[in-house]
This record gives sequence, C-alpha cells and structure tokens, in this order.
Amino acid sequence: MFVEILFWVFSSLLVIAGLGVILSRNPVHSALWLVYGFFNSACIWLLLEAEFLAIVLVLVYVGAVMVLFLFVVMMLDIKIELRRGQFVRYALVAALVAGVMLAEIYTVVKVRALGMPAMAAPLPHPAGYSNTQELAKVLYTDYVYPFELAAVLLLVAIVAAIVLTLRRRAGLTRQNPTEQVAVRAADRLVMVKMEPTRESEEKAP
Amino acid sequence: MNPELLLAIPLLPLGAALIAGLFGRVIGRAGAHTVTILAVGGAMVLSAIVFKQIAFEGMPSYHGIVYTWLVSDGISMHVGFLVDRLTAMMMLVVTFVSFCVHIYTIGYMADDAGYQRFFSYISLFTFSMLMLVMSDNFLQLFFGWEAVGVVSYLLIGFWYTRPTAIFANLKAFLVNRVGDFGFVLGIAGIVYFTRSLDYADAFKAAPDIAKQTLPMWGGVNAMSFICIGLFIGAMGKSAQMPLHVWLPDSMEGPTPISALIHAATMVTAGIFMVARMSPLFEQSETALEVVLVVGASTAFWMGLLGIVNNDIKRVIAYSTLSQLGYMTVALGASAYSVAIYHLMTHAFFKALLFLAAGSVIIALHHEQDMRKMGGLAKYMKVTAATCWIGALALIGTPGFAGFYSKDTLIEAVGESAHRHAGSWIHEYAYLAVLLGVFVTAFYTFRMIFMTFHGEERWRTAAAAEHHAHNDHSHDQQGHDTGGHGHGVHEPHESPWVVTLPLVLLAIPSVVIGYLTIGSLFSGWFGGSIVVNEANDVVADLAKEFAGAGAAILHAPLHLPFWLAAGGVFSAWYLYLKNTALPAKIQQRLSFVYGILVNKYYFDWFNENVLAALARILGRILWKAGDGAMIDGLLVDGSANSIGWFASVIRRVQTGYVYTYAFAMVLGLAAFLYFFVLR
Amino acid sequence: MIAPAYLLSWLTWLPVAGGAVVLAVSDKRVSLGRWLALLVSLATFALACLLWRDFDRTTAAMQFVERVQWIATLHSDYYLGVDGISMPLILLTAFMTPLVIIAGWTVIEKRPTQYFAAFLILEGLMIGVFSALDALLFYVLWEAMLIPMFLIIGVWGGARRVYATLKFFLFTFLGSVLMLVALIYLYLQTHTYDLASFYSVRLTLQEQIFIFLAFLAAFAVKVPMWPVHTWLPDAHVEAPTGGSVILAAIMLKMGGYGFLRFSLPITPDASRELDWLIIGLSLIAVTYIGFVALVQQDMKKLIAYSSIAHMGFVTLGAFIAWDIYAATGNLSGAAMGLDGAMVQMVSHGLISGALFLCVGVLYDRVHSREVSAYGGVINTMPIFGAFMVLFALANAGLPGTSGFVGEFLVILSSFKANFWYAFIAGTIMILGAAYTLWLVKRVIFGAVANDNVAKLTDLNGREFLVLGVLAVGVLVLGLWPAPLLDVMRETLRHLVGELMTSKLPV
Amino acid sequence: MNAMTMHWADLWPVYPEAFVLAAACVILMVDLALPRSYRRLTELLAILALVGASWLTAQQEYTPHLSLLHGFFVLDPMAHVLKLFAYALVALAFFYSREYLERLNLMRGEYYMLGLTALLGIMVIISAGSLLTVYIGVELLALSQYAMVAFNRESGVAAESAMKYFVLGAVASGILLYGISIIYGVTGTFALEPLTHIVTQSTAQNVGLLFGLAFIVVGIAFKFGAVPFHMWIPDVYHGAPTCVTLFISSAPKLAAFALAMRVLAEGLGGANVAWQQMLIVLSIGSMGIGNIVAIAQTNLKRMLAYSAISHVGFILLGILAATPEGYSAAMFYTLTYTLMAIGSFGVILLLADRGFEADSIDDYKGLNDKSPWFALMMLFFMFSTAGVPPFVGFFAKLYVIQAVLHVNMAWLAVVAVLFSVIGAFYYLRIIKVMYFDKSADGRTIHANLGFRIMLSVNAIALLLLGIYNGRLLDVCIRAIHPG
Amino acid sequence: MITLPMVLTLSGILFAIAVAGIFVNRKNVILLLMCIELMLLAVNFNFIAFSRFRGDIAGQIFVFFILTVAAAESAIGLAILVVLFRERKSINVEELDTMKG
Repeated sequence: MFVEILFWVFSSLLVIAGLGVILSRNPVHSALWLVYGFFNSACIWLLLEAEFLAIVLVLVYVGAVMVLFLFVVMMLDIKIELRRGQFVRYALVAALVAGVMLAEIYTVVKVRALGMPAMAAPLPHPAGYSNTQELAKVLYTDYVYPFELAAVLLLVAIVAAIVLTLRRRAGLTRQNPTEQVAVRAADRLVMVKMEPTRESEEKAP
Repeated sequence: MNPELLLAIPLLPLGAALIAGLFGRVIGRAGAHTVTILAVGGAMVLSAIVFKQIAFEGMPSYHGIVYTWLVSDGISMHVGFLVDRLTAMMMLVVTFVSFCVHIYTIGYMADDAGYQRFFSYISLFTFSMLMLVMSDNFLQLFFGWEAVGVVSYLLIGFWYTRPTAIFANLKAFLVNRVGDFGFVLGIAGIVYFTRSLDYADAFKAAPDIAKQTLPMWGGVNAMSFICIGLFIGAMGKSAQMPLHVWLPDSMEGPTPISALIHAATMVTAGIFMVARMSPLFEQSETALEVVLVVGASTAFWMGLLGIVNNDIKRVIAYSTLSQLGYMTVALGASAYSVAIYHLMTHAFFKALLFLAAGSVIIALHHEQDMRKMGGLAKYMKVTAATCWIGALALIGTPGFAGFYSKDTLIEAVGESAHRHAGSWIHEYAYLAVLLGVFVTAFYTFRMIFMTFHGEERWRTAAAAEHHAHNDHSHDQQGHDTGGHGHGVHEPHESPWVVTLPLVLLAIPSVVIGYLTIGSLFSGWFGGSIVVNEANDVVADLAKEFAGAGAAILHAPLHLPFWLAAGGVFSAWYLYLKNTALPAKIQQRLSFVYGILVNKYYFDWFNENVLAALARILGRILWKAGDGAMIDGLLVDGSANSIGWFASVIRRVQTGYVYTYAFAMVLGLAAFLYFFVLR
Repeated sequence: MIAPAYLLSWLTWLPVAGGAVVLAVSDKRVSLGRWLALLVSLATFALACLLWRDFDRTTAAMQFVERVQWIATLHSDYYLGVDGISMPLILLTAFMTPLVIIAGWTVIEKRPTQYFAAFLILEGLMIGVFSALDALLFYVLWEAMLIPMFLIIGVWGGARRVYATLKFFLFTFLGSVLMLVALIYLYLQTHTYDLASFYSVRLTLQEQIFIFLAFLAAFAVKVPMWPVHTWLPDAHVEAPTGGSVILAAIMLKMGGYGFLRFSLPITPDASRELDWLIIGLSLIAVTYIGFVALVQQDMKKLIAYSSIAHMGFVTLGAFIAWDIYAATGNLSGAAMGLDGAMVQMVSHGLISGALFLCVGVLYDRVHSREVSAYGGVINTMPIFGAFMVLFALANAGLPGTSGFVGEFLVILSSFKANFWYAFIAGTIMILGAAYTLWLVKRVIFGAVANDNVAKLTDLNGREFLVLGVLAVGVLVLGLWPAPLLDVMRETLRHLVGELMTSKLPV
Repeated sequence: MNAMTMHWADLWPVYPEAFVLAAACVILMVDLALPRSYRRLTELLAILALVGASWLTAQQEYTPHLSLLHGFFVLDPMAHVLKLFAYALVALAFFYSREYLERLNLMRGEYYMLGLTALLGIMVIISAGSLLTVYIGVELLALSQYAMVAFNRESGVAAESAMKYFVLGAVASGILLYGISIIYGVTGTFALEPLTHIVTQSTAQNVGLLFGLAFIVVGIAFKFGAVPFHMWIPDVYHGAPTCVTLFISSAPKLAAFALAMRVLAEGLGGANVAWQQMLIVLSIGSMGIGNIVAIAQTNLKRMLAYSAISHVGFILLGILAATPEGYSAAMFYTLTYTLMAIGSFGVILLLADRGFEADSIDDYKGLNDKSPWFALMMLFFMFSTAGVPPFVGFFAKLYVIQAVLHVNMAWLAVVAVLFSVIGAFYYLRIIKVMYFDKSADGRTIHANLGFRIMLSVNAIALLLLGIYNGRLLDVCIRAIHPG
Repeated sequence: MITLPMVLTLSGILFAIAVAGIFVNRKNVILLLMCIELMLLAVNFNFIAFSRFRGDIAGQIFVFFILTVAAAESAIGLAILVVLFRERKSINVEELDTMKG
C-alpha cells in the first residue's frame, strides 16, 4: 500500500515534470523539469526493483546527458520569443492528438489489459539478490554482441559529434608536438631588422 | 472461243494505257495516240471477231477463269470471262465507240498539254469497261464498276486547275460511291446465300433466294433486298434519280469523255448490269417496281431540265439522263433486251451528238453556251449534218436507230402497263415515257435550232465577251496558247480526225436499228437474258412485229410519232419562228422555271443539307467528342487532375518538422484505431 | 539461298544489333551511318523474304520455332515461332523499315544516326513481338518497343511533340500494364508463360471477362479503337514522317495481332460474351471517326483519323464470328472475317505508310501540314500527284488496290452476322472516299494556290523509289491477294476452331 | 552456448562484421596520419575493406540458418546475399562520391568511417536475431546517416535536413521501441526465434500483440519511408550532399527490407494477417503519394525522393503477400531498385560541378546534345525505374505483382500498375528534358574515366539484368526459401 | 500494490506528453530533443514494468541499451543542433523550412 502511494506521488510528479518540460518557455527550465522528471522516474524504478537502472538513470542521464543539454542551451544563447496566441492553437491540436494517443493506449493496456490474463504481482526477490549482479552476469555473456555494438554506437556518436562540431579555424594557433620536438634554435630566434612600425596580425581567438 | 483472244481484248487497251501513261514523255504525243488507237482498234477487231463467232457462227457462250484472285473461307474469288451474246454486243459497242473517241481526241485535244495522259486514261477506261462487261462474277463486275468510276473521276477532273472540274469529279465519285455502297451490300447478300460470287451460282440459286427473308425491318424478301441493293449501284452509275446529280456536272470533262463515258458506255453499265442480272430481278416484283418508278421519273423529269439549259453539253447530258431513264423503265418492265437494244442505239447517236457538240465547241473556241451560237450549219456542214442525224435518231424518227429502240421500248412499257392493269406504277411509267417523247423532241431540236440555225449570235457575243469567257468553260492549258486574234472569227469545219468519227457514228445511228430490230424480236439474246413468262412483254411485241420496214409505215399510227413531231414543231416555233416567246413564257412560269433552273434543288439539298450536315457532324464529333469529351475531360482531364492533386498534396509537405511528426503520429493513431481497436 | 538457322532470331536481333552499331557511329559520319542502316534493314528484308519462301502453307502449327530457357523459375522461355498470322506482319515490318530509312535519308538533320538507329532497333523489337510465343517475352518486347518510338516522336517531331509523345507513351503504357496483370493471372493458372499453355487453360466466364477486358485495354489502345484513339492523331501529327509511317503501318497492327493471338484464343467465351462491345466500337470507329476525318485541316491528322476508321475493320472482322454463328447457325464466313482483318492490316500498313510518306514529301518542301497551305500541287509535282491520287484511291478502297480486299471481305463477312453491321461498315465506302478525295481535291488538284506550291519541285529519285515500291505493293496486293491468303488460311482455320472451343471449366 | 567455450574460430559468421568494424577504425586512424593530398588512399582503403568483407562473406559456408551469439546473430542465405549487395552498393557509393567530396572539400576519412559504420548497422540488421540487435542496428545505421547528412558543415540546408531527419528518426525509433516493449510484454521475449513460435501459437486477435505490431510497423515504415511516415525522405534527399543522398538511397533500403523481413516475416510472421492489412495501406499510400507528388517536382533529387517513396510501395507489395514468392519478389525489387537509385544519383554527381549541383531538372536540358552516351545511360536508369521492359525495373514490378496476384489480391495489382503508369510520367519528363529540349548552358562533363566507366556499367547492368534476370531471381528465391 | 496497467498507463501518459511536446513546441529544436528523451523514458517504463512483472531480467537489459543509445543519440542530435545554429544563427523550428513541397 505504501509502495502504491509512493508510486502515485512519484508518478504525479513525473507527469507534472513532463508537462513542465513541454510547457516551459525557457529551455533551461525545460531541461531542469526534465531532470526533475528523471529523478522521479528513478524513484519509481526503484519501486519496481530496477535499482541498477535507477542509479544509471540518475548518473548517466542526469549527470551527463542533461548536463550536455544545459551546456548546449547555454552555449547557443538562444533568444526566447513569446507568441502566446499561436501557442494556444498549437496546444489545442497537441492536446487533441496526445489525448487520442493516450485514449488508445489506455484502452489497450487498461481496458483490454493487452489481451492477456492479468499478471500476478511478482514474488519479492530472495535476500542477497543483487539486481546489478544479475544484469552484469548476462550483459557480458549472453548480451556480448549487442554490448559490443553499443560500444560501436558510442564510438560513432563520438566521431560524429567531433566531425560535426570541431572546427579548425584558419589562423587559430595550435600545438604541433612533432614540430616542437624537432625544433632547433635557429627556428626559435630569428634576427630581423625592425621597421619602425608594424601592424598587429594577431586576431582574437 | 480462244481464251487468249478474249484475254487480249482487255489487255491491249490496258497495255496501251500503261505505255501512254508511264512513258508518255518518252513516246511523245504521236506515240501515245498511235499506241492507244492501235490497241483499241485491235480490241475492236477482236471484239468483232468474237461477236461474229457468237452471233453468226453460233458458237456457244464462253465461260472461263483467268486467275484466282483469292480464296477465302472456301469461297473462290477470281477473275474470269463470261462471253455470250449480250457481252459480245457490249464489247463491240464499247470498243467501237471508244475507237471513234480515240480518233476524235486527236483533233479535239490537239493543243492540250495532257495529251498523253488523256489517251492513257481513255484506254484505261476501255480496259475497265471491258472487264466490267466480260465479267463472269460479281467481284470482277465490281472491280470494273469502280475502275470505270475512277477513270471517270480522273477524266472529269482532267483539267484539274478548274475549280468546277475538280468539284465535279469529287461529286461524281462520291455520288457513285453511294450507289456502290448499295451495290456492295447487294453482292454481300448474294454471297450470304450462295457462298459464291459467280453469276452462274447466283442465277442457279435465284428461285431459292427469292423464297428467303433477311432478318431486318421484320423480314425482307432476300431477293428484293439483293436486287434493290444492286439497283442502287446501277442508279449511281447510270445516274438515276436521285443519284443523277453528278452527270450534268461531269460535263466539266473534255467532250470526248462526255461522249465515251458519260453518254455511250460507262453510264450504261448500270443498265447492262441489271440486264445481266435479269434472272435475279425477275424473281422480285418489288425490285422491278422500284426500277420502274426510278426509271420513269428520271426519264421524264430529267428531260424537262434539258429544256431550260443553255449549255450545249448539258442539254445533251440531260438528254442522256432522260434516255438512261428510258432504259431503266424498260428494265423495270422486264424488257431487258429492249433496254439493251436502246442502250446500243443510244450509244451511237448520243456519242455522235456529243462529238458533234464537241466539234461545235472547238469551232467556237470552247464556247458552250447555245445563246452565243446559231446559224452554224452554214459553216460546219459535216457537223451539222451528223448532228441532225443524231437528233433525228434521238427523237425516234421512223427509220433511224432511235426509232426502233425507243418505240419498241415505249410499246413494251405500254404492254407492261397493260399486263399490270391497275398498277399505278406501270401507268405512271407509261405516261412518263410517252410525255418524255415530246420533251425529248423539244429540247433536242431546241438545241439543233439554237446551234445550227437562226441568227448568228456568236458574232456579237464573241466580240463582247472575248476575254470574259476564258474563266468559264475554257481550257486554259490547251487553247489559250493558241493565240487567237481579237476580231470575230468565222467558225470553220473541224479537221478530219474530228469529222471522221462523226461520220463513223452517224452510219450506225441511221441504220443499226433497221438492221437489228429483227434479231431483237427473234430472241437474239438467248440465254443471256432471262424473263419470266408472266413478264415477257417482249414476246408479245415480237408477235406483233412485222419487219423493220413495216414498222416505219406503222409509225404514224402510234402516239409517240405525233408527240415527237409536236416537240419538233414547238421547238421550231419557239426558237426559230417566234424567238421572243420563250422569254415571255419563262416570265409567266417563273416559279416553274425557277424549279427547273435549280434542277429541282437536288444540288442545293446535297450541298447545303447533306454535305453541310456531314461537316457539322464531323466538327461536333471532333471538337466536342474527341476534343472536349475524350481528350479534354478524360485524358487531359485526368492528367490535369493528377497534377492538381499533386500540387495540393505537395502543400502538405510544409517543411516543418512538426507537420511531419504530426503526420506520423496521426498515421500511428489511425493504425491503432483501425487495425487494433476495431 | 538457304535460310540460316535461327531465322527468327536473326530477324529480331540483326536490326537491334545493327541499330546499336549505327548508334555508335558519330553524327559527323552520317553517310556511313545511313548506309549501314540501309544495309541492315535490307538484309533483314532479305531474311524476311526467305521466311516467306520457306513458310509451310499447309499447316497451322508454329514454324521456325526456337526455344531456349530464359527465366527458368517462371518457366518462361525465349520462344519464337511464326504462323500465318504473324508471318505476313513480319514481312510487312521488314518491308517498311528500309523504306522509312530511305525516306529519311537526307531529310533528317538533327542527330541522324540516332534516328536511323532508333528505327532499326524498333524494327527488331517489332519483329520480336510478332514472333514471340512466350507471353512474357512478348510483353517485354511489346513495351520495349515504346522506347524508340517515344524518342522518335519526341526528338524528331513537330511543335507539340512533347505532348504527343507523352500521350502516346502513357496511353499505351496504361493499356499494356493491365494486359500484364492478365498475363500474370494466366501464368498463375498454368505456371508457365508459354502461350500454347494459355490456350489450353480453362477459365470461368468471369475470369475470362476480366482477362478479356485487360487485353482489350492494351490492344484497343494500340489499334486504336474509339474512345481510346485520341493519342493517335496527336502522335501522327507530331511524329516525323518515318515515325508516322511505322506507327501507322506496323504499330497499329500490334493491336489487331494481339486480338488474334491473345484475346480470341485465350478467352473465346468472354470474346463471345463481349463481341457486341468490340463490334460496336469498331462501327463507331468507322462512322464517328469517318465524320471527324472529314473536317480535318491537317493532312496528317486526316490520315490518322482515316487509319482509325480503317482499323475498325480489323476489329470488326476479328470479332464477327460469333454473331455469324448466332445468326446463321454455322461458321461459314467467320474465316472470311478474319481473312479480311488480316489483309486489312497488311494493306493498311502499305497505304497509310504511303500516305504519310506523301505528306512527308510535301512537308519537307513547304514545312506545313495544313491543307490550306496547298492547292494545285499536281501542277508542279505531277509524278507526286499521281502517286498521291493512287494512294488516296487505295485508301478509299478502290478495287484493284489492296485497300479494297480487306474491306470487301469484312463487309461480306459481317453481312452474314447482321445486315446493319455491313451497312454501317459499308459507309466507309462513302466516308472514306469523301475525306480522302476531298483532301486530294484541296491539295493536289486545282490551280497553283500560292508561291510555295509554285516553287515545288517534283519527287527526287529517292522519294520516287520509296513511293514507287509502295505503289507496286499496293497494286500487287490488290490485284492478286491470293498468296497472302494462302499463307494465312490454315492458321485462321485453326483459329476459328479455337474460337468455337469453349474454355470454360468442364 | 557457454561463453567460456567460445573461440574466435567459432565466430566465423561474424568475421565480416568484425572486419568492417576494424576497417572503420583503421581508416579513422590512418586518415589522421595522412596529409590532405593523400585522402584518395582513404577511399582506396575503404573500398579495399569492402572487397575484403565481400571475400569473407563469400567464403562463408552456405547454411540454411545459423544462429549465433545467443541468438542475437543470424546467418542465412538472405543475409548472405543482402550483405554482398550491401558491400557492392557502399563501394559504388564511395566510388561515385570521391570527386564530389573533393570539390566540396569534404574529402575526409570520417566520411568513409561513417559509411562503414552505417554498413555495419545494415549488416547488423540483416543478421539480426533479436529485436534488440534490430534496434541497435537501426540506431547504428541511423546515427551514421544523421552525421553523414550533416557532413557538409558549410551547408545550412544539409544541417536543416539532418535536423529534421534526426528528430523524426528519433521519434520513429521511439515508436519502434514502444512497439518492441509491448511485444516483449505480451510474449516475454524479444529474440526472434522464440517470438516466431509464440506469435504463431497465440490467438489470432491478440489485442496486445496487434498493439505492439502497429507500433513496430510504423517504425519499419519510417525506415522504408512509406506514406504517411515518408515526410523526411524528400527533405533529406534534397538537403543532403548528393553523395550522401546517393548513399542513403541505396544500401539502407536493403536494411529496411531486412528489417521488415526479420521482424515481420520472421518474428511476427504468425500475425501476417494483421500486418498485411497495414502494409496494404502503406503500400497504396506510398505508390499513390510518391508517384503523384513526384510529378510536381522541379528538383531532381526531390523527384527521385518521391520516386523512392513510390518504389517502397512496390517493395511492400511483395512483402505483404506474405509468401516466400512475395518475399523473394520484394527482395528482387529492393536489390534492383538500389542499383537504379544509386545510378540515378550517380548521374547527378556526374553532371555536378563546382558550384553547380545539377539537381534541377532543367539542368538536364539537352543532355543528349552534350553527351549522347550519358543521356542514354540516364535513359536506361529512368526507363528501368519506370518499370519499362526490357530493363530490370520491369521484372521487379512483374514479380511483386505476380506475388500479389498469387494471393488473390487482383485489385491491388491493378491499383499498383495504374500508379506505375502515373509514375512513368515523371521519368519520361526527365527523358523529355534530356532528349527533346535544347541545352541552356554550355557546361560539359568533367568526371573522370573511372567514374564514367562505372556509371556506364551500372546502367548497362540494368539492361543485362533485365534480360538475364532469371539468375538474380533464383538467387532471391533461394535466399528466402533455401533448399 | 503497483499493478502493470498502472505503470503502462503512466508510460502512456509520458508518451502522449512527449508527442504533444513535439507539436506544441515551435520555437526551439532543443525542446524536441527533450521530448524524445521523454518518449524514450516512457518506453523504458514499459520495459521495466514488464521485466518486473514477468520476472525477466531481459527487459532491464534492453533498458540499459536504450539508455546507452539515447545518450549517443543526444550527442549527435546536439552536434547537429550546433552545426545548424552556426549556419543559421537560429534553432527556431519554424525557420527550418527551406525545403518543402
């Protein structure tokens, strides 16, 4: 019963957080609402005895992904424009579509119960059961193939992100270790005859 | 009979035609006329031999196949010859007239640029006509039938730069096609019943066919259908009302053509055909009645038109129409032999009249209007004399060829009317042919008097209109180049090549009737013509026949003689004696005159109603049917609507991500609704 | 000369290969290209003559059969053969192509080698269509044929060529794909694309009707029958002369051929059920189109409409059998209808081809197809005028020319079925003469109408050759059609037998 | 299988995947060390890698069905064929891309690396034995493609289309995942083999199953680009650099096909009655919208995008027949379609020049005058794509229609052929422009000889494959229905 | 007790919110990315719930992978966003319409 109350509380908060994400005008607020939602989700997952994932959600999602989001939001320095009137119209359409979707999902999962006999509440896990351990056991054995692929996926993400965002700007000074090692004194010091005045060629980085 | 000989008869003119036509430039003018005249002369001689063999030596008729055209569905269609007395006579007439016309042409066309072409055409015509008459089957008959039509088409339009000529030839071809349309259906009917195109098979099956019906209009007697179909063909070719309209216009062609094709030979093909088909027509009373009515109407009403025309050739043309009507009446009265007999005599004297008219026309530098003639007898003695002979023969002056044929014809019709007492059709026919005699005499001598006698109107007319007449009825290619002076020429007699044929034709026009009338009544045609006992009016006449000389003596006892005399007298009175009167009569009877001048409005109807309707219909079908309905609505319409649809759907692709996502979610929702929840 | 083995393959692929070679010839060496093209087309014609010579006229069976496995899974073979229906059409194709090449000899200035190549490839594909005995092979060639034609009209055509060629392609394509569905359906019944097995498959009436309608869609467009004919006037008008010639002379025949090869023997019961439709449309073609032709101002359009009317006889003759049977209780006359249809196809090929060439001759000189741009042409072009008059008369069905034979046979045959068929069909004698000769009157006869006409020069040797050869063809076929009918007799007799063999399930 | 006993030698079926991955990494590293002017070496390496992978795949024993790595990896004849084709297509795409990349200063090793990882994603999908591998494969492919579309960072259009692609793609994979989760919930597994059995035995109208199925079908439809989940296609094809468009229009279609085959035909094969209905809707919609809207296009890339949508309709036609015949027909269609698509875009690359994308239909005016040969080649591509015999595109249509007719859906066959007629129009328009119109500019073709030869081979292959299509058809039939 | 439909409904609500978010937001692409995260979260709920009620760890494994993939996806999405912003100086959804039709 207590668990159920907790579920209701967290899920209500989660829904509020979700609405907050889509209704906030400021993307920073949205991101923070999302973070809040993730926390609530993690709590519910704990209730559902998915402890490891709950932790991962907080660590990885809140700790990394959402931070990345916030970072980008702030980096891009987006101006927020407000046009209330149109928003209402969109919101109506959105609410309608979302309502239809929800109604359909609800009909299937609740009213028709997915067309299968109701599943009994699972037995509690025996003492000493470790969700993390169970996951780990199969993750590196049975799921080795997807696991490796997930690694590739991350590699692709890294490469792609770098390819897309890394800019080698002309005129930007950068280190070249090989050159640094191979440098000779003559390279360092050149005797020149100074002209009286010279324009600065430095550009702001 | 020697098949090779028979084959040579049509092939000689064909060969000559090809030589003159294809190599005309190489062989030159003289070459062209030499080769064609030799060929036609040869054909004439051979025809004469054949005629002699058949008519005098008692050879049986010949029937043989030359080659098989095709075999379809077990029906063999071939080219073959059936030569009996009827054929032999026709061959001789055709080749003889053709021969005369060939010679005549040398003079008539002397200055024409299309000299070789002309000879080629008339030789080709001779070939076609021979194929037609010698045929032993319907296919070849139709082949010849169409071939003469085509040559006629080419010859009417011989002076192709004249708008009237090329209008006339198109008209001639199309009107003939209407007839041929019926003809083909008639042939189809025969094939339907006999599975053969041979005359022999058709004749054999005739009694059976007469008992059958065709399932249309609730059942039509098969034989009546076939015969009427064939007769429609004959109406076209032999210019019977209402398909006669082309013949007067065909006078746009050179005069030799008018003589050869549009008077003597081609136009009689219909008569020949019906006579040839006598075994079929005899089986259908209905068909004969149709033939009778059409013939009688043509004979009388077309004759009337001759009275009001001033173009010398057209007068003769209407005369031809009328005479063709006479022949048709005879056919309708089952007096086939008489019809053919009249056909033969008519061929001579009508060709003569045309050639004589041509001679006049040459003399007056292609002037055809009789109002600008007169008194020419003084200057052109041979022409005038032969023309008189032709005219006398035409009106049936006792002793002349026309007398025997026409009187016999009228008597036959009278006999037929007698036999079919109470039938208004026969009464009407008899009346028409009787009155026609008066009309014939009247317009014929009107023509003679206006042309050869009386005031020399050409003197004033020629001076006044020397230049103007060029565009009317003048061959610009040929005779303009002659370089005539500006003064008034006195007409002079034509060269011998022109007058010789006149003389050659004048002889039979006088004597042929006297010589042959006896044979006619002695059943000369034999098996070529079949007449039912009940319809055999010729047999009745034969019983009364007392010899050619006696017939002359008996002539004044018959009504036609006096009618003809009345006609001549009226013509004399009106056109020589009291020349002012015609104009007054014309004024008085302006309504009737209007109808006559407008040729009963046949042409008006054809041009302004039929042709116009066809064009309007064509335009409606084209613009509304093809253009608006099929292309506009269905073809371009569907293409356009697809294009429109594309441009609309295209707008759904707004470029906005949320639209795209919206479409996806909507699609998902729809899927869930239709495929899961339902 | 002994005919080579695989004669039909030679006939099909020699022109295609030749076309590919000609295509490779640069436009700068156009002389080489056209001589090569002519050589190939003449060689093909020579081979076709051998085909004619060695053809066994006493059997209805397929001859010169070649069969090699093509798509094993589908039991579809490279299967060629000819019978009395296809052989004359192959000869006609091989006959017309050299003429078209000669006719385009110096006239084509834009990319001439491509032009000649297109015609050669087209020829090969068309011969392939006529000789294919495998439905899939037939279909492939049938559609492939559209490609060169599409280009011929589009590249070398007149002002509205794009509209015309797209219309041509899409019209034909639309009809064909429906046929494809029908062919696949038949395949699913027999598990082979062999035509012979299609003939023996039993289908319910409903199936037959659907298949028949699908075939109809393809063939009616090609023939073309009213109301799917409107592509033809446009295509003809815009196509270059050679394109019009091939289109009229050969391509339209594909429709008629399709009816004889597919519709009739495969779905005889449906054909019987729906023959009223075909007959009705044929008669509409004759009259409706006849009237439309009457008012055309464009010479090519007039001839195109005339083609539609004349092709009406082909379909009429092909589908008359059952009505004859219904009317008379026997089949006498049915074969005559088919004979007529076949002869009409060959004859129309020659005549319409010739007429289009005639228009081409004028167009090359004056660059106008309008009737009103001419008048009195015979004054300056007497030889041409003679040819034109001859072909016009042939088009009007003059006995002694080939135009008469087919019409005559079909009228005779349709009379057996129903008087009114013959009556309406017979109106072509009047209408056909009216529109053709009126055209002649306006264009050929009369006084010289304008300066353009006055400046005309008569036929050159090349044009004379082409028209002369066609004139000879028209006359020979008109005066002695027996050899042609001899070739077809057994096949058509067999076909009549097929017509009367119900394919309904037992 | 016990993980402890696993040896490298037992993993031979995965060698090609491993090799491709390794090659991708090697290229990434080598490229770092190479100076700019040696970038062609990278291309060479990438193509060599593909040749190597082909060799490895070709070496593999022909097995009817082999399940490996705890059922996550499957090797069967279909996978075999599809992979070989995928290598060829990717190699071709690399080959066609080089000059274009060089012109745009995009000639970088990452392009090839991303191409190879995309290929890896394709291979993973092709060999997927579980919905999990399906998902990861889809993402691997998608992520690589997102990056490739945005590869030209100088182009705002490319970035825009990448953004759209990304958002919609992510939504689609969300939907797909939702479906997978429901299927998992209903059946308790996401491995395909057990799933097959469970679904086959489950009651026909299991609402949960249908529910999950609907989501999954939507996900697959998105990958295919079937209406109404097609809207990313025109914008992405249009906005991406042409060489990337060329890439994503070819090999990934194989992946989409494999996806449908693995998930629908195999995993959810028992529910074919349900997804058949959905695919009919998708198929008709795709053929209809694709063909009709293509008519209104003026940009060739965009037109080809709509054309791709319409072809997806035909591929689905084969799949929805739900018979081995239909699957092999769809496979035949997919294989040949990719060849046509890659060639058509190849022609665009052929004509493209510095600052000239050659992607407007008007750019093809008078091509026959400039280059009769390549006009002819483009004609081959267009007629083949339009489905006109004797080109292979016709046979592709023939086989799918045959399959549809075989399951008594004649009406659908008729609808399909009618749409193909509508479709023919816009292909003809290209030919019209090339052959019937006069050139407006004086541009000439600069492409190198290798490119020209390869493109010609590509085009002529369509003709030859058309004439000798039986062999390829047999390959497809055996791939679907071994033995 | 927490029942399966309860969790699934919650997930449905999240899914619907995510969908609504995509439509309602026309100003900022970055919000779309957040909505996608929300959507994936909904899916994760499904998996975890099913995993729990079926007593099957596989569902949780799947979630693990989803989290990984989602992270990678976010990275690329944000990278594209950055490129876009650099080129267009805007990430307004309504301005992403240079290609249409």
